[in-house]
Formats: sequence, structure tokens, C-alpha cells
Amino acid sequence: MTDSLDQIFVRGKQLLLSSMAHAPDWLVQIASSLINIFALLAVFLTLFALMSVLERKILGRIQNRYGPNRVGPFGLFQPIADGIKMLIKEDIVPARSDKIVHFLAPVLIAATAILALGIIPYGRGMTPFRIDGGILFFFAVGSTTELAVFMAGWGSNNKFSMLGAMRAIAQMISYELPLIITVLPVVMIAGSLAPDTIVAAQAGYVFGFVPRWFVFTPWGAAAFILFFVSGLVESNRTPFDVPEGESEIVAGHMTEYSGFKYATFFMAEYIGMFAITGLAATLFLGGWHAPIRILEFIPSYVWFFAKLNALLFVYVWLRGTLPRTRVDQIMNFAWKFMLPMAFTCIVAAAVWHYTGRGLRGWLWSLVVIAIVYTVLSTLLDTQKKFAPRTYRFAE
Amino acid sequence: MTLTLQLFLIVSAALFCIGLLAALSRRHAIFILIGIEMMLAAANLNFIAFWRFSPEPRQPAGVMIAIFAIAIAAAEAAVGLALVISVYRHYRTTNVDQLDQLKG
Amino acid sequence: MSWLITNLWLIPAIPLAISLVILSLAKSRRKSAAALAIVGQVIALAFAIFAFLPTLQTPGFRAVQNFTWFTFGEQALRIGWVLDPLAAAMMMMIALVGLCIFIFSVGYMADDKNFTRFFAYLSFFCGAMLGVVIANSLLLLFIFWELVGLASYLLIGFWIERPSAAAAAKKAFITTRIGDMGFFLGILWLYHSSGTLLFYDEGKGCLESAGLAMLGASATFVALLIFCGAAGKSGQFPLHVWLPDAMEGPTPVSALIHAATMVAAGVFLVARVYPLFSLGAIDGVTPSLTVVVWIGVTTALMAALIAIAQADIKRILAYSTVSQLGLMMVSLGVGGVAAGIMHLLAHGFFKALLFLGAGSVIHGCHHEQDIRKMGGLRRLMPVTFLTYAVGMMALSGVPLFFSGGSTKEEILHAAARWPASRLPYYLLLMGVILTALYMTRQIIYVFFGNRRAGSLHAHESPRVMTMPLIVLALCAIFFSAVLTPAWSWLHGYLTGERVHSEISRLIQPMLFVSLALVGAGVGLGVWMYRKAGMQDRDRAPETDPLEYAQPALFRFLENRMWLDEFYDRTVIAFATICARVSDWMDRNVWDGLVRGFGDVGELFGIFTSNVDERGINAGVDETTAGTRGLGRLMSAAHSGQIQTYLGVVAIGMLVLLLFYAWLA
Amino acid sequence: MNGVAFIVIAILTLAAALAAATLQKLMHAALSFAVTFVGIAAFFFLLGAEFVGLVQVFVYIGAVAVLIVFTILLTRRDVEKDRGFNWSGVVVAIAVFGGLISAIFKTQSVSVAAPAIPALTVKRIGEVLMTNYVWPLQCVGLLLTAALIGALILVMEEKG
Repeated sequence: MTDSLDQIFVRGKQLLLSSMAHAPDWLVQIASSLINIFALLAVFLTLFALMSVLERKILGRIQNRYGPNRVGPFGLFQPIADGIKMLIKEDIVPARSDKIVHFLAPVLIAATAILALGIIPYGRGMTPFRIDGGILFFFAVGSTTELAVFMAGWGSNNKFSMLGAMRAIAQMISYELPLIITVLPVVMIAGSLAPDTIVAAQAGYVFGFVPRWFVFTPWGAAAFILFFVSGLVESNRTPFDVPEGESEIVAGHMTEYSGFKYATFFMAEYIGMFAITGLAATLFLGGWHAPIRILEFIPSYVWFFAKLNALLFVYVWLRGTLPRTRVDQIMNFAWKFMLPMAFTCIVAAAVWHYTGRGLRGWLWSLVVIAIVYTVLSTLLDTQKKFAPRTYRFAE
Repeated sequence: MTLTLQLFLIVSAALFCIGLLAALSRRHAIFILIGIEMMLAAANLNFIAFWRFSPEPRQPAGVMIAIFAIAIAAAEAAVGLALVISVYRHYRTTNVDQLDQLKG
Repeated sequence: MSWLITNLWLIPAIPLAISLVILSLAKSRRKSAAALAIVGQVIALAFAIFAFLPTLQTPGFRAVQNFTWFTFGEQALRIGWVLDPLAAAMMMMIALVGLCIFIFSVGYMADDKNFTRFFAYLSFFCGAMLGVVIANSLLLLFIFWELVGLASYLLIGFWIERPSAAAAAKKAFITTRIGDMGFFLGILWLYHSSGTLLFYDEGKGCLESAGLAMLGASATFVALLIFCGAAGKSGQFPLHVWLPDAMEGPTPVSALIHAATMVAAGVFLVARVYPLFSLGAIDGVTPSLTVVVWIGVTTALMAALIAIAQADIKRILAYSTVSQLGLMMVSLGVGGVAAGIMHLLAHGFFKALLFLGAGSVIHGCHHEQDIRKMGGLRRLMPVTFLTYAVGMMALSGVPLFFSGGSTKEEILHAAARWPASRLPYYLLLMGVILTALYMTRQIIYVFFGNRRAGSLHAHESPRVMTMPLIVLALCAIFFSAVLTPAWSWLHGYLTGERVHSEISRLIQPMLFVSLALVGAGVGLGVWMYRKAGMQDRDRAPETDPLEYAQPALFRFLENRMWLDEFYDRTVIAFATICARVSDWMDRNVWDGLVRGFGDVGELFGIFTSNVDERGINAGVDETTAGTRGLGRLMSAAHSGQIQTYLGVVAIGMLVLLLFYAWLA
Repeated sequence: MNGVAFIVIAILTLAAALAAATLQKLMHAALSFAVTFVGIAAFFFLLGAEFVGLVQVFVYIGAVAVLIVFTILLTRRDVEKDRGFNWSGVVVAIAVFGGLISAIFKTQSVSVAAPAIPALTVKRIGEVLMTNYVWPLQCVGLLLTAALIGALILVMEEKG
């Protein structure tokens, strides 16, 4: 019973495919991938719609006001209204802009964001595209986002857009390193780049009750935090939303976009967010594994989306509480703290592995991380708290 | 239609020649870099193709060489673009016709 | 235990390392420097005791640890260290005496600006000496030997600003170097003939039967050459001149040199390689040993005589050292190895005691060293006086109660039993008398009589200086317990043969002999110098009674038999002349020749340059002109544009391709 | 199906490459350059070298393309359109292409179908990279470091 409930979607897909049993197999391949794609889009567009309204409601609660509550029950139909508004808005394209680039940018950014979703295992046997180097695929596609952002900035020939794009790319590149390097320890320990294997490596429990998730090891915890922060930056969320900081540069690279293109950017940002959080859950929070053995009867995908939504809630929470950081602060943080700590995580993971993955390894890796952390924080602690910002211009 | 090694070689040859074209006939320094990168990529394509079609592909030598070539190409691009920028700083141009200080 | 053997090297290593540490300290870290040095010495002492214990278990205990230093060609150069009674006893003595001296010098050097450097050198010195003691390879021993030489050089010349000190340091270094020359030759010869420099190596060592057998007749020469080194270090007759001058160094250094480290090295060396000396002995007599004996006798007597006429408190002690060393050499030469070493150990204690006492006196008298300016210190510095008296007794060999006495008896025994000749024996007896005499003289001058210019404002030394004195005095007294023939345990321990001891041997003819001799010496001294220093304090240092009686003889002795002058006239003069001559040759002959060659070359140059101008240049010009034209042509193609070059490369590739296609 | 894929990818790649080589606007050229490399990555996928393909996308789209557009941005005050075009280059390129094609057609041995091989897993690549190719790997790492530092020094403004 539970098993069937768990595998219900897989079964469904098989059912659909079996209907075209006597078709050439390349057709079957295409069909199955199409099914996957449609499933993905359906789920995540819905999630996006929900998220957009929930975020506003949560922010409202944080700021001690009601969020949107007019359209539909609890304002749940708000996203539909927004969608209609966006669709019927006029699509303004600046006269002096580079039309093609300006048009391609949102398409590319949305496409890459959705592609990144493809490799995440959403449940037992529910990985849309099984690629041997799935993680690498994720980052390869993710790195394309920078190009898209740049296109947006360049295409809409506008200084705010360009500045925003520059800022965005700068911080994306800076945080891509920690993001990727914090994944390496997991890859090292799991011995594979395939998300499924990594999730499988986190199955089971220590002492029967602590799940074998990587976040419960010192290096895993550190890597998870680093990964989470970098992910925050990658998806340009507060407190790292300088690229589209309304108060500074109108809306960054999205300044010149209106109507549905703007909506596309918006969606791309959210979907990127889902992808990052999903990967975080997969890498560190044991993917679709249940936290307690008793609760394993609950279907795996439920667990996965529970974790996903928990992380998303943290995103919103941070946005509601933290002020925006300064560009130079972000950069210094990336290069002077995040990167060394990320490398430390690798070392710590190696230590953990070679001291026998047990309690001893746990302590040793904890020691390594603690030492490096204290050293770094003492070194980086400049007494001048409010340093005047030093400006540097591109020629 | 079955894929033979020949097809890949032809494609890579075409790619190589397009790269050569870009490197030879464009004036802007960046184009030269783009062309060079293309030629390198064509070479990589050849390596991979030869590996795939080799009688015993247990030893992925071609793949290895391709990986190293990519790394080296990345380094080359970084340094090359840095050069372009610094040249631009000095001469206020990236037009390689005007950069003939090496003239004998 | 085995751990101890494998890590025996720590004993010299620790002081050496610590000396380096101290050198790296700042000048102002005086306390830490002293503390470090002393701690290092304590550790060394502890190790020495640990090393000493196992040697007690079995008679003739010996443990060696050899390893290959490096290999050249097919043969490896092996070094190592050895632990046997000789080494253990020496280590104990060196570490203990060294420790006392270190502590003493904390007080003595208290107001010296190079305090830290001093302690660095001191522990360097001790470390090097300990290395000499434990070395199991003649090469390793030589290395440490030279380190000892270096340390002595540094320490004797410690007060560089004094030219005399610098001179003394140089003298010591060069003189010992003369000896070391022979030593090194000996080493080479030994390695050549026996193929190994290890002393003990499971029967293959150069001191063991196999090695000795290989050595054969050349042993004599090897032994003599090595003895040169020993003579140089421990100031035997021809090369003793540096030792008295070494007094220029600070007193603790003198103590160290004379008691524990430097001079002991020579005697120790002879004892260590004794098998080389005694190889092929006919009832204990070999040519080399005979040489040793005669040199020793000469040294002993001569030094004792000179000591009588010296005025400098430290010089007297220095000459006494020389004579004592002579004594030891004699005893080694006549076959009383154990006796010699025992005397060396005992001497280590009481000579250190005497020197430190002298140091305390000098300190008290504000660096006055002339005994004729002192006097009446008996009451002013009681502790010093008592301890010094003990030292004097021990040195002059008062039997029964003081170490030195019984060892002297042993030596006299041995000398008396020497088959070759009995002359050395009588000479030694004389030496004993003289020793007692000059020590009495010194005591009377320094401590009795009434105060004189130097000792007006004398004061007792601080506790840190007196404590070591007391310790050493106690050693000097109680050490005699193990030296008496009654309980000749140490003898057996050193020689490794079982000894039976009965109390009856305590009283024996030799005892009375030496008693008589010492009594005679002291009595003579008291009689001669009874009036010394009785004059009132204002008068200038009065003439020495002996000088009063025998002016010529006194002059002769006072000027150290004019040996230094003799060397000046002969050796050094010769060296100077050589230098002058070669200098002259340089200036005139060689220089002239070189100039001549130069002129010839110049002429040739002029000639060739003419040829160049006329003939060759013209041709060259033509060629260059042609080249330039060609270059102009070429450089036209050199447009400096990358793309052109790139295109040319591409065309070249195309050509290659076509060539290949044409071939295929 | 493979054939179809091949044709599609080939056309895409070569078209993009031509665009990159000939387009007037630098930015468009750079972007089509990126597309070219996507196509090459697709070729690698087709040839069963997934890893290399991913690395290709990762390095070229993520790093090199961005670098190029940045350079364009930083040197923008210069001609945005690239006027001059050197036709002799075209001639040379076409000649080389002809030579290569002739060579390819001359050699019969290259007209072979692909043998069936086990998929080249990332694990395998890692093993080989860490065993047979560990020294080249180190050297490349060194090279990259040197390149990084060199590039930094090159673009660093002279102070004062």
C-alpha cells in the first residue's frame, strides 16, 4: 500500500508509455522525456504561483500586516490575477536597444533555470533525467545564467541595466566557486556525481535513529551552510539582492523589461531558487529519505518537497528580516571567507573519511573546521567596522 | 544513416577552417581569440571522435587529452583577454592592424 | 638500556643544541641564558648517571652503536659511539665539574656585557668534550676534538678587546693545531693500514685483535702521531706553551680547560687508544710508550720547577696542571692506565676547585692576580680559604684523606715497577716535592701574612660562587674513598678485572714515602716563605726568598726557561723569514716575469691589430653591407601583424598537407 | 535517430560558428560563439563523452564566454562594429578546408562505424585521471594557477 503510494507517479508514467508499446523506441524515449518535462513544468509552475503569494503573505506576517487577501480564499488566486495583469501589459522594448539580445535574455534565463531542475531526484525512482554527471550538469547549466543576465543588461542599452548585470555577474562568479567547492566533499564521500547515488549514500541511520544525512557531519554542516548562503547569492535574494536593489539601481538588469518578459525573469529567479534548494536538500538533507524510520511510510516525494519548502521558508524569512549588504562586503566575504572555508570542508571530509567515518572522524573533522574558522575569523576581523567604500570603475 | 568517423572529421575540419577564417580575416583582437578557441575545440572534437571510433576504447586517452586541452584553452583565453584589455589600455585600440610595434 | 645506547648521542647533543639556542637569544636575556645552560648541563649529568649505572653491573662492560655516515666508492665510512667504564666515568666527571663551573660563573661573570655569549660557549665546550668522550670512531673523536679546540679558542679569547687575550687564543689554537696535524696524519695512516676508524666493532675495530693484527709494525708510528695530538691538547712538553697563556680567559674558562674538558682530552685520547700504544709490548714496554713516559716526566718536572717562580695565582695553577698532566702521561706510559685515569678524574675535581677558588680570590680582590699583592685573606674569605686549602692538600697529594694522594701513590707504584728505567720514578718523587712546595708558597702568599695592596678591600664571594667550591671540596675529599688501594673498586671498574680489597692495603710503604715527600715539600715551603708577607702592607711586593737566594735560577724559572722566547727566535722567526722571502719573491721576481709576459703580449697585439685594419676588416665590411641589404629585404615581409604571420603558418600547414596527400 | 541528431547538431554548430566568425556586431558574435560551443558539447554527448561535454559547457559558456563579453564591455569605447574584413584570410581558410577534406577522403581507414563500448563513467575518468594522468593533471593545475596570476597582473591598473 505505502509502496504503491510511493511509486504512484512512476507507475503512472509506465502506464502511459505502455500504451505506445509498438512504437519505435526513439519515439518512446521522446515521449517519456516529454512526460517528464510536462510533469516538471506543471509541478514547479504551480509551486512558483503558490510561492509568489505565500512569500508575500509571510512577509506580511513578518511585517505585522496581512498579505494579499482579496483575490480568492486567503488571496490564493492572487498569482492568477498577477499573471493576467502581466500578460495584458504592454511589452516595451527600448528604441536603441539590441532587439535580439533583449528578446533572447529572458528566454535563455528561464530555459536554463528549468533545465537545472531536470537532474534532481524528487522521490524514489523519480529523477527526470539520469545523467552520470548530474551535479556537473546542474552547474554547467547554472553557469549559463550569467550569460543570460549579461545579455539582459547589454541588450536593454541602459546604464542601470548594465550596472545591475555587472553586479549580478560579479557576485554570481564570486559565489559560484564556494557553491561548487562545497559540493565537492559530498561528491568525494559519495564517490559519484550522480544525484541518485548521492541520495542513496545518505540512506540508513546511525545508532538507529540519527539519519545518515551529510548535514549531520561537521564538514557536511559547514558545507551546507556555505552552500545555502552561496545559493542565496546565486539566486540574487535578499540580503544579497544588490543587482536589483530598487533603492540603488532601479531594478538591475530587469529595468527595461515589462509585461510577460518581466514575469519570465521573476519566474526564472524563483525556479532557480527551487533548483538550488532542491540540490541542497539532495546533497545534504538526504534527498527524499525520511528523517525517522517510523515515518518512512510517508511517500518519498512528500519528504523531498517538505524539505524543499522548509528551505524556501528560510529564504523568505531571511528576506523579511535582513537588510541588504554592500557590494564590496559581498565580494570580500566571498573571496576571503567563503572560499577558504569551502576548501576546509574538503580537507575535513578527507579527514573524516580517513579516520574511519566514525565518531573519531567526526571529532577530528570538527577540530579541523573549528581551527580554520577561528583563524579566519580572527584574521578577517578588521576593527574598522564602517569602512568607507572604495570605488573601482571599469575602463 | 550510420555515423562514421569521416563525418565527424569533416565537421571538425569545417569548424577548424571557420576558426581560421575568424582568426585571419577579422580585425578585432577578440575575434582572433574566438577563432583560436574554435580551432582548439575542433581539435578536441577530433580527439574525442578518434577515441570513440578506436578499436579498443578501454583506455580513454583521447578523452583525457580533450580534458587537458579544455583546461589549457581556458587558461589561454584568460590570458589572451587580459592581454587584449591591457593592450587596449595602452593603445586605446583593439584593432590588430594598428598594433604593429613588432614591425622589423 | 638499549634505548640508552642508541640515544647516547643525546649527551653531547643537548649542550650543543642549547648553546645554539643561547646564541640566538638576545643579549639582554641573561637570566634565561644562564638557566638554559645550567639546565642543559643538568640533563647531561642525569644522562651520564643513567649511562653510568649499567656499566656497574658487569665488569668490562662495553656497548657500541655504529652506523654508516656515508659511503664513497665501495667502502663506507662508519662512525658510532661507545659506552664503557672509561667513557662513563669521564662523562660523570665532566658533567659534574662542568655544572659546578657553570653555577660558579653565574656569579663570576655577573657584570659582563657578553654574559649570554659566554654561557653559549661554555655549554658548547662541554658538549664537544662529552662528544670526544663517547666517540667510538677516531674520526668522530677528531671532529669533536676540533670542536673542543674551537670552543677553547673562543673562550680564551673571550675578552677580545684585550690584545693579550686575542694573542693567547691564537697561540692556543695554533699550538694545538700543530699537534692535531700529527693526529690527523695518524688517523689517515691508521685508516690506510687498518681500513677502519672504529674503535670497537665486533672484533673488526682498530683497537681489537683483528684490526691491531692488520696494523702490525706501523702501530708505533700511528701511536706516536696520535700522541702528538694528545700532547698538543694536554700541553705536554714541546707544546705546553699555550696552556699558561690560556689564563687570559675568564677564570671559569681556565677551570673548565684545566679540569674537565680541554687538557683531559689528551690524556683521555691516549687512554682510549692505549691498545695502539701497547701493541707488541715486551713486558709492558714499547717505543711509543717510552716516548710518552719521557715526555711526561720532562713536562712534569719542568712545569713544577717553573711553577715555583710564578707570581700570577692562575699561572701557578696552570703550571701545576701541566705537571699533573705530565704525571698522568707517565702513568699511562708505564702501564698504569687505571691509575692515570683515576688521577685524571681526581685532578678534575680538585683542579676545578683550585681554579674556582682562585677565581673567587681574584673576584674578591677586584681582579688582582699577583699573589705578592695579596695576603691575609684567611680571615676575609674563610670559605674560599678552607676549600682552597682542601684543594691544595689534594693537589700536593696528602695521602689518606684527600683524593690525588692515593692516585699519586698508584702512579708512583706503577713508575717504580717500570722495567725500562728507574730514573722517571726518582724524577717523579722530586716532582711531588716541588708540587707541595709551590702550593705551600701560594697558600702562604695568598692567605697568610698581613694584607697588602691587592687585598685591602677584599670580600668574601657571594653564595652562588662559594657553593660550587664547597661541593667540589667535598668531592675532592670523598672521592678519595674510591681511590684508596684499600678498596680499589674504581681500579677494577676501569680495568674490568676483578679486584679483591682488604683494609690492610691501606697502610703500605708507598704511603709513607709519599707522606714523607709531601711533608718535606710543605716543610720546605713553610721554612722558605715563613717571612713572606710579614712586611707591612705599604711596601711594594718584596723580592721572593728564592729570588733572594738564587737570582739567576729564579730569573730562569720566572721566564719559563725562556721557552717562549726560544720558540720566538726559532720557529716563529723561521716562519717570519719564510714569509718575508716569499713576499720579496712575489714583489720582484714573479711580478717582473708577469710584466714581461704582459709586454710581449702587448707587442703581439699591436702587430695583429695592424693586420686587422689592413686585411680582414675590409672583407668584413663587404659582408656586413651585403647582409644589411638582405635584412632590409627580409624585414619588408616582417609586417609585425599577427594575422599575416598566422596566415603564413596556415599556408605552410596547407603546403605540408598537400605534400602528404601527394606522397600518399 | 542518431543520424538526425547528428545532422541537426552539425548544422547548428557550423551555422553558429560561421555567425561567430562573420557577424558584424561583436556581442552577437560572442553569443553565437557560445552557441557553437553548446553544439560541440552536444557532439561530445553524441559520442558518449558526457563528462567532456559537460566540462565543455561549464568552462566555455560559464567562463570563457563571460570573459569575452566582459572584454567587449571593457573595450567598448573602441569600434563597437568591426569594419575591416580581410578577404585573403577567407581564401586561405577555404584552401586549408579543401586540403583537409581531400586528406580525409583520401584515407579510407576513417570511414568506420563506431564499435559498441561500455559507457565511459565519470568514475572511470576519475580513476584514469588519478592514476595514469596524475602528473599531467598536476602540471595543468600549475599552468592554470600561473595563468590566473598572470591575467590578474596584466589587467591590474598601474598605480599612480
